[in-house]
Amino acid sequence: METARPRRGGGEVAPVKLICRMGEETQEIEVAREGSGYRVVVGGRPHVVDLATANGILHSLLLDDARQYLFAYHRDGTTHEVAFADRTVCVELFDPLSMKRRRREDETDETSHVRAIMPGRVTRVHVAPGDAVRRGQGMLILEAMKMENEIVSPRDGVVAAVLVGAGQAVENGDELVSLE
Amino acid sequence: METARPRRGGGEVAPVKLICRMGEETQEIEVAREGSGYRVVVGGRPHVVDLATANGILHSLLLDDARQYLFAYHRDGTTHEVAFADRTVCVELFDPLSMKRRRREDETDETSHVRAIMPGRVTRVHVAPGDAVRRGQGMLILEAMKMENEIVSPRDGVVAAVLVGAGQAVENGDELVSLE
Amino acid sequence: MKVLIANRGEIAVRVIRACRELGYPTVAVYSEADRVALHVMYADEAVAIGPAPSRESYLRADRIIEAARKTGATAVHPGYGFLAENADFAQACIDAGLNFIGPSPASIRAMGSKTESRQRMTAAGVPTVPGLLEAAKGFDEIEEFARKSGFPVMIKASAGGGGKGMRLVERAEDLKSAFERVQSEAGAFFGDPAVYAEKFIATPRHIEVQVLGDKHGNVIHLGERECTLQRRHQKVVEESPSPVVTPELRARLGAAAVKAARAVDYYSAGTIEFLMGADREFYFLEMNTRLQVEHPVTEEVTGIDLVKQQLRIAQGEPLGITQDDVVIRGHAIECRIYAEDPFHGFAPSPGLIRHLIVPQGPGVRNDNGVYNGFTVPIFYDPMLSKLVARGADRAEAIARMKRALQEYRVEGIETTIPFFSMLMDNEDFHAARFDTGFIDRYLKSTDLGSSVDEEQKEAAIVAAAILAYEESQSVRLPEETDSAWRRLGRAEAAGRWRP
Amino acid sequence: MKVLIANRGEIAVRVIRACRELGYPTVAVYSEADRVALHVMYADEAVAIGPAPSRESYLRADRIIEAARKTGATAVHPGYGFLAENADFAQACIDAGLNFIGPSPASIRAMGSKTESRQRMTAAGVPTVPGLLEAAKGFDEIEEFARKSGFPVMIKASAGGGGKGMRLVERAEDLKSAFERVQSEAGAFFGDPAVYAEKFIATPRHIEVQVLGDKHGNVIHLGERECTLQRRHQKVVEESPSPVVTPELRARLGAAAVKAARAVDYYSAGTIEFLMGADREFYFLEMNTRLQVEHPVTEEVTGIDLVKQQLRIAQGEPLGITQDDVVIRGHAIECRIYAEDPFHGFAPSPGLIRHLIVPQGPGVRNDNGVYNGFTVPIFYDPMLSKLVARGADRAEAIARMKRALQEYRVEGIETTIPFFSMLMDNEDFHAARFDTGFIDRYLKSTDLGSSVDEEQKEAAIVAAAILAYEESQSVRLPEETDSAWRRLGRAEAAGRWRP
Repeated sequence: METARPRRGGGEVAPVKLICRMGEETQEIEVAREGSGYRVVVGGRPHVVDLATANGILHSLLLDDARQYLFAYHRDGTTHEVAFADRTVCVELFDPLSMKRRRREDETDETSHVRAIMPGRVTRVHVAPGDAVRRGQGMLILEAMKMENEIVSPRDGVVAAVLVGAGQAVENGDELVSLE
Repeated sequence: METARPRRGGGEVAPVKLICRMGEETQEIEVAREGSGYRVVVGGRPHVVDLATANGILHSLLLDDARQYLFAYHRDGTTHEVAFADRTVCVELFDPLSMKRRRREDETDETSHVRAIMPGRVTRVHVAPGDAVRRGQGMLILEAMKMENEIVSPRDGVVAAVLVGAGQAVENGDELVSLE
Repeated sequence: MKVLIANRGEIAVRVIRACRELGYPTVAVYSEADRVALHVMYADEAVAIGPAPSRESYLRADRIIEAARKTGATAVHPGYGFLAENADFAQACIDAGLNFIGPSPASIRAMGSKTESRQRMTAAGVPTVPGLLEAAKGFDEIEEFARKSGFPVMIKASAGGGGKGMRLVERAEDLKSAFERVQSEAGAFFGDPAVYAEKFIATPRHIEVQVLGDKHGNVIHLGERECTLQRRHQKVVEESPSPVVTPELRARLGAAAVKAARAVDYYSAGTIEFLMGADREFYFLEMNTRLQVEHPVTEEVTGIDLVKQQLRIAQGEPLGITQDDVVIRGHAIECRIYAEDPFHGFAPSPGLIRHLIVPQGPGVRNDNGVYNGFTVPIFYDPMLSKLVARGADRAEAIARMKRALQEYRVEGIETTIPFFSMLMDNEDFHAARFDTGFIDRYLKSTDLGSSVDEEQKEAAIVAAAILAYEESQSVRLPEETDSAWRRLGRAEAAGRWRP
Repeated sequence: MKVLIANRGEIAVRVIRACRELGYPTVAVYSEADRVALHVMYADEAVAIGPAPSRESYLRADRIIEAARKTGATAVHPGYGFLAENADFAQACIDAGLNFIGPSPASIRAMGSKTESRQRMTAAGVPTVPGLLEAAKGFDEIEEFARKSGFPVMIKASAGGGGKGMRLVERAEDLKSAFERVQSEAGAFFGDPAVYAEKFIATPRHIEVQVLGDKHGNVIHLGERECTLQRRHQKVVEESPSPVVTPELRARLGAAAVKAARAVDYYSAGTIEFLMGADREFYFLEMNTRLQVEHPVTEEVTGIDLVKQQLRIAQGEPLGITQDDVVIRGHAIECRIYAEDPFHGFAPSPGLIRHLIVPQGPGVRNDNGVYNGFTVPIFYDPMLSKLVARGADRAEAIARMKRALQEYRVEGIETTIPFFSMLMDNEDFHAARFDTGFIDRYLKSTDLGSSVDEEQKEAAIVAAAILAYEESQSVRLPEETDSAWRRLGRAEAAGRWRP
């Protein structure tokens, strides 16, 4: 059982500022320890918060002294996945200083490298380097768990490289095709 | 998923010999990797074995190509606890060379130091240093989970020291009383 | 309705489940030891009410009512234990404008005193164990009763319960000292030295009847539960129906139970406990004016959700069920799974649950209060869950219970699971040949630890030898194969489908 | 009887549970990908039968029969899928002296061909969809049927099933190309290019009837299941009873199903699938000559264990139940929980289950095939478990299912749980207004990802911000309090009571 509390003996720590992005919306956040929990300000809305870890995977959030949320948490770079019972919410968090730079990087990388989203076996490849592709166009077929899944282009562009061949086994995250 | 298999590339490894004690019975054991599993000889009885770990806590043993045993495993010094669905079997294993020495140590230690077998609070102490006690005689009361539990002497003897007082909280394994 | 649950553990979780199914928001209360207890994590809101010891948290009526006020809860479910049968708490809830999900304070009071309840039952024509109807004014009165009724007799504290403050006397010469001991225990435990005497029923069974009443005067019964199997006067296995109750006897038991409930204008769920002799005559013992631990076995055979009934009754709804709608189908058995070590005198075994596999599949219900990775605290009742098996008949229910117990794995702490596994194999249990002393005799006559068979022993030695060998080689166990599915398995499948 | 289970996943575990409850030892077979699959770890014995791909392991009749011989198994349960409806496998078991737990090879064969089964049903007086009784000899025959019966018509592969090898034709000009496409698919998928045509029933429901027959000629039915909710012709939610079937209609459906089973001298458990039009007329579709995935909903409302019935019937026991003993009580719903991501086109999501909490408490049954820490392999059907909720009526069953889905947590891989959560809130589902196209239309019209409410969003931001903050401070989260129960919690309670 672990949970968060103020560091003993230490003085007050100044609040940390973060930038939160969800969809199109961007908000400023402040986090600071307070009492046995935290004070978190989201877009000007202050919250008194207690956060406790049940078993390292499940956590319990008590918001404003009463509302209770059970969630699992997973971080992938700047993406924080908060999985409630029936919904998973993805929160993007940035250090305000590094935000502009990160945003630019994300955009190029995300749409130029097409990666396997599950382990499986490539059964067919429909494109070759130099081919022009349109957003949504099928580029290859990945078979897993008795199902064929079409991998489509994330944007209009030209195929720079095809990194897999038919019959090849791939793992989650392996790059399949890159676009120019 | 982890499981045991022979080391690749290496030559045959000579079997390792162990001594097993259960209750009064002592047997010789030999263990060696064989094929994708093991060959284990217990008291002259050879077994072909496959052992696989399900999730680090539960393990599956396939004995002689068919019998399947699901168990959890916990080691405490030379005591190996193998917990099947309905029974836990405690196996004592020794390196043949160190066995004699260990046996002597065990005997003195086990019966001279009376330890807490659960966390709780000492509510009453019935003995004082110098008291003669008989095997089974109550020495103190340890309260935990709304129940009082009498801690009794493991043998006839004389109390050397009482290490806790009434009202004191103790943890599992804390020494309570030592005998001369 | 927004429901605050003034309890913890499996029963708090049970009530939250019922509320959620009816769409009512829930408020949990918790002690410092229970911040991440399951009942907190399943509730919509949660309020801290004090330090770990119950008297500073779960028994603090004032803090619980304050928590309700603060969160806007409109009703309070007390569960069982703690404040569930405290009439003052029920009254305080009502005074605070909260709907108390249970009977009226007057009903609780009437049934709270052994002597008053006996008097009222006798007046209502419900059979009671022959005995003094009031607390004895002195030893003379006890002596006279014993002479008239004959030995053995029981001397009991008027305010007692749960097996405490009672003593069996088999010979006249032991009567005086027993009287004095019970009197002093009654003073010490219950703050009330009043005692009374009762005829002792030899080799009795403990049979109880579930009743449901609404606020419009309708009362029905939902058949009986067999609660004879007890260890040190605490129930350990309960079933419904009782293997010894015939339909004719069920009708008589039910009629007596309904009469008893009516006599105290009872509403909500309640239980009338009867003692039954070998001759199948039964006597009123006491009424539990709350939900019982063992209510699930009744739910399983009747198909009626008792907690939902309580919630509806508290809101003034008339019972939607008539006596004729209550049909017993099949058989259900409950085992109370505790964090206790049956191989070492049922010593408590709190601590971290390192790994948990709960039984699943057909006919199995597990009302749990813990989860994988939870640390069972030392402060409370060590119940982990109530395991219930349902079958078309008693034999199938027992077979399922045995199968479920085999699947149930709790690593890190000791539990009573192996004890129940062995009990499910016992011939007398199969034949339903038991009385309230059965378990204590069984434990005395059985070496629980002796039954490891040779095959298991050999398997254990082999397993231990291999694991010791691997450790001695200081080789981290490598993978079995290099196939993609395995490597992949360990990679977290966090990738997203980005078309 | 010693039973080898020629299957994997939840159905193998389901069969092992039944065997264990009856005291029969079990033998699991497993592929290289399944060494630590749950069905292996629950079995008494286990035999490896080949590499991961099914055709090299679970479809290898020879290796399975060899495994039975080697372990001394006396009976084989095929589960569903794999070899369950393979008459040659059933015959091979019998030839090897093994008791095949299912119908006779002749029954399997008779129902295995769509055209033969339609002919036999028509002869037996079971209503069938108007259509050609035999595989069309050529396109002319198809065209003539379409002209007579009117459009729309379905063109189907004679050897097809599971939604493959069929095509709906609404206009005469599409008939030829559809015929050719189905013919070529039939050749490619089933090795048999024979096709036939059938009248198309608009907005149909899929209703099936469970039957049980013994080897003495007794056949009964256990009521119907509503299996209308399908995604791409695969069932996703099943219930019993059907919300649109009246007792009178149930009797007619049941009588037709019993007639169908008798027509092929059926014994063991089987299912007659019917298509039901908006006018409640029903037509024989096909018979599944095995246990169905969705058999638990029938078990929950009848109280009858179908797998145990199969085991008893296989041993020649007469049915212990008459038609009058079958009483439907309450309502049960099943959701098939798959390792698929509903937010991304139901893409498969195999991988490591990092953490698992299964729903428990009243009215919930989970037939599981996985456990905490299991790696779901990529080679097989991605079903994790079948979650079944039972209630006194359909509304309670839905509410329980919703509650159970909220409790069910699978971390590490994506599952269909959130999809079912949303479906349980759908108004048309509550009102039972659906046909076989409902789910596909629902998925087109609904943005599954859009329904996060503002409160949840704010809570997620707060949670993420704190966890990011703690990480940035590089401070390992300290303990909440120093009280003994916490420190203790982490110490493994491995101590033993040594008096």
